[in-house]
Amino acid sequence: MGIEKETIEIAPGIRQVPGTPVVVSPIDKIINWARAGSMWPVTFGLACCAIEMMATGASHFDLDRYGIIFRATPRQADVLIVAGTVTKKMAPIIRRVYNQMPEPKYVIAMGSCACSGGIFKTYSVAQGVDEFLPVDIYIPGCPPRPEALLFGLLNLQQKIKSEAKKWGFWR
Amino acid sequence: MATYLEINKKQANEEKWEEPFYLNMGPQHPSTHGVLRLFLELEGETIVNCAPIIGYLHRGVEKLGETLNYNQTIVLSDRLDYIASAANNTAFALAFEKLMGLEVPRRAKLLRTIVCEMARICNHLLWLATHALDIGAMTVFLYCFRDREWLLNIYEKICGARLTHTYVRVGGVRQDFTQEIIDELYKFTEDFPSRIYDYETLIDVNRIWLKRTKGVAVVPAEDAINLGLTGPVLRGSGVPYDVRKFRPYDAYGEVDFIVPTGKNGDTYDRYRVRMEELRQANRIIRQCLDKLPETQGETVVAENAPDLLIPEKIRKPEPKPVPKKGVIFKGEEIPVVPPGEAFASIESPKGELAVYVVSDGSSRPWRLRVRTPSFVHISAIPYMAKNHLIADLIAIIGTLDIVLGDSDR
Amino acid sequence: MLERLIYFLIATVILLVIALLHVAYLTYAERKVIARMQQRLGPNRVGPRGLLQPIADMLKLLTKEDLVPYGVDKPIFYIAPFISLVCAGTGVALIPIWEKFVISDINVGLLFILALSSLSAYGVILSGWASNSRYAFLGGLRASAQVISYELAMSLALLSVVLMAGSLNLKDIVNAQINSPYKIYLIPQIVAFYVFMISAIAECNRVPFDLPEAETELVAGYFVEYSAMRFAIFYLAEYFGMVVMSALAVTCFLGGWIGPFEVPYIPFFWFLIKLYFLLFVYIWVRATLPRYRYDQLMGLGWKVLIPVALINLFLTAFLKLIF
Amino acid sequence: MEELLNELKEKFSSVIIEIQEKDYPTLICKRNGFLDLMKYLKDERGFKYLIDLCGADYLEYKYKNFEERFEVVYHLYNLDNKILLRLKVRVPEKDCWQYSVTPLWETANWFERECYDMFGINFKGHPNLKRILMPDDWEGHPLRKDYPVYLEEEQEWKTYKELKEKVKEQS
Repeated sequence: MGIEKETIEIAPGIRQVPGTPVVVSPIDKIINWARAGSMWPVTFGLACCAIEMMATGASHFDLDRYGIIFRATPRQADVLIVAGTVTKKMAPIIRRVYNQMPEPKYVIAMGSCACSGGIFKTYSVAQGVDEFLPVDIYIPGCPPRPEALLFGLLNLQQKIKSEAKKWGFWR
Repeated sequence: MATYLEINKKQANEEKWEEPFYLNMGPQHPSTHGVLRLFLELEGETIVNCAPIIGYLHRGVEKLGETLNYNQTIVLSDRLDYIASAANNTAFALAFEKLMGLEVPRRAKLLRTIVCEMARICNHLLWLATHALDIGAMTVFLYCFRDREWLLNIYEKICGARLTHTYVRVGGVRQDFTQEIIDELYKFTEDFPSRIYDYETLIDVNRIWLKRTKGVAVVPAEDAINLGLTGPVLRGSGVPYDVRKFRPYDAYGEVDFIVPTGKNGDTYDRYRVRMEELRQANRIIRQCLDKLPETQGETVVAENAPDLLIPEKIRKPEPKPVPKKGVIFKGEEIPVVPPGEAFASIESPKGELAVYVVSDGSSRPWRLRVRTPSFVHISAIPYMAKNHLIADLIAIIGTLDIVLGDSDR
Repeated sequence: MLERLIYFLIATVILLVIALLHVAYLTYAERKVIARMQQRLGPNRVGPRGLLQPIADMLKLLTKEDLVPYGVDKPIFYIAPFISLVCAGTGVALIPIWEKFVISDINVGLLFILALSSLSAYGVILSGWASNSRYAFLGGLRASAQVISYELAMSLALLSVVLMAGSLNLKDIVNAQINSPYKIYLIPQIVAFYVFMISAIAECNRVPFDLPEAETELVAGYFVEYSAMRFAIFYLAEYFGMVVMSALAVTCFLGGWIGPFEVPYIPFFWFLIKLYFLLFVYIWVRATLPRYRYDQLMGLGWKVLIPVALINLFLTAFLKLIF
Repeated sequence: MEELLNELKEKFSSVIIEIQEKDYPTLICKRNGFLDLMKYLKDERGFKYLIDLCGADYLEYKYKNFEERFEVVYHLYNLDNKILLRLKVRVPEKDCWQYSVTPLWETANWFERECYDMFGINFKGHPNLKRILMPDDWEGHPLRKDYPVYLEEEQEWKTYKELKEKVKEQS
């Protein structure tokens, strides 16, 4: 939208059209803050990492504090946490769930099986989810501890907060 | 789509022209406990036919096991039934020890029994959590996880990992219990019965829970044996078959506990059997803890157990991986495992977990076959789900306590 | 004429703002209370002690992509959420918050609210039908059967209140309660209160009866295919329904705005206290009870609630004849 | 225990090749006449519980004293007097079939489907013999000894290959 050309930077993240009271871009901050504040992952537990994801959702490491509710349908979710071993038979289905999610969507590959196939270098295991999905956050560990998952989610929040111009009418 | 169905097409050409309503409870569904896919043929809400489709988590563990030596295969066993991984390790270790003819010291047997019973409590707590959540009671899920966290902390003190323990090795266990772990376990066993009472007050007398579980998916004893069901599912139908009593292994011979059985094999009886098993597991842990001081000074590993080899660089397996005699790290010959076969089965929290291993003298198993309970329980879903409602199907999946890593291997 | 119109406009704007804020913070209250019941902390990271959580949710849902899946018949798909929101929301205009402040004091107030709640079934059924997914279709089927059968039980329970109060106008009902010997209708009509509360929970598809959108069975029931703002409208409609139903219970059974002593500045203080207590009961029920099965739900509705409400109706009529 | 084995030996002498005494009594049987032995064991001798049914591939096994390649291993258990029995049937590679015991034990249905899926031994009389663990259009039987552990790029399963290409040009 060529916004940088006509505006000048008056404060980090706040731009102003010179000579006019028009101030731009705090709206990115507000929307990013809203998006980071309520991330709704779709329950996609494949294997052992799903048990650690459930443990993170339970009362000791509570995910609800960050406004994270597990939604069952991909239509209302914006984060896809791939937790567990991704087999080749499952790959097309994961891709379809990813396609069903509305646009500002993010993918977290949880566990070394989802990051790189882990210890299962066999005929039926896809070596990592990033072979067919754009992944935002990789969480190593087999299975990663609940704190590791929380750390991954916080990193995703930082990543969302640093985005710009990711709103407006989707083409 | 319909090619997946094993139902016959008789119904299509009858004069009932309306075509059945197919519903695909697909691999991604909040209550199929992982990646089980159920292809349902519905008549309104009642299920006429159900075809479970598995294999979405098939990682080829048996093929991988043939390229790893005996101690490394036990690491694989954690990922099979990842909720009670200590039980899997014992199954593998028992089979390999029978193959090698090792004599496990008594202290290692006691430690193994404690770890197995802790795995049983962990498994039944998670079963109760997800079963109640599927039927709608949200709060039970959180209470069960609260106690499970306590057990996982104890596991972390024992072997450093929360879920994939690999605490058992061929010939015994990896480390001994420190005094701190024993005290923590004592505290747990004192406090746990009152926690079981919490769950029962929450759902046991709840009329809706009774309505949702009584008379659902009744399996008579004859059919249960014919279907190959084992563990709490079989005992719910009244058959007192428990591998710990019929073929005792580890320290189960010297520990006394009762095997709870149900009467009419419906979901409520299986629920009662598992709640009773929670108490029995607690009792077993207590008795084993009392027996530990007798075997104070013993080593925890058999003498000629294969030591934890530093895995030599596994060459890229040539197209025909004929396993050669394994040469170990420092060049001298490792103790050759006598060629032959062995079959060992344990009572894992879900049912009977059996391992059949064939060895050809090298340091790698020639054929590793794992008979897992969840595989058989899923094959029983069509029998149990006939003309039940969808809501009952969710209760059936819950009561069978299936884990897809277990069934797909 | 003009200043009455302006009065109405201002009053509706105030009421709408209060109602929307109530509904938004009801979602926050529900998550906090259920979290506390489950020994965990509810949302406390978004604003100070998590107070900005509903605003964050609403803003996020506003800016998400509005996905209309393929094969959906568009007109019904677009209208359905608005039907259920409008039907759930307009009930607020009839509730007398205190003597002077009631927006539309029509003398068939109670009948109008009953008509609205049966209309709200259309929103659910149409969305189930329109969104071209088998789960939504099943959710829509279940919702239609459930709402119709619990509609009967609710109206019969309210009839016994109307019989006692002698008029359908909500304000008259509250006044009748004020000068009735037991002060509130809860005491003579305890049975009708229970029947009404159970069927009100079923009306808004709340937990023991939340079969149309059973999380674990039908993935998300009738709003499976709805994303972003449309889903938020359904979400609002459900909570609006809860507020309206408990407000109705307060006016009919717990005596509207009257309370033991007069609070000087806030005349509707007692109304809100009773309202919050009933909302707490909704949330409390959601945290503990498991879900009914489909046929048991129907059985309870037809075999238990309606006969009990009928017997109560005959009893009140009979007693009214004697005294 | 002994009287059971002797009685089996003279009753089914044509079927049983030899009886070995490993950790459990092992009967090595021929293929034809095998079903009657199984029916006898199930009905008269009370072996009502089939623990396990699995295949094994003995290609170039050093200590092999038979020339067939595959072997189907049955483990039966008598619940009343607690006896465990192992039966083995040798299956040559050329006509690679075996009688199905699904009519006797329901649980054999899925065991045999898995054995077919992994080894390619098809079972006559099985109601619905199809692949169970691998996707239906998968070529080759993974647990055979001449099947590689890890599939290189060109032996890839074609549906998975198409998915990767589709994703490449989409992104």
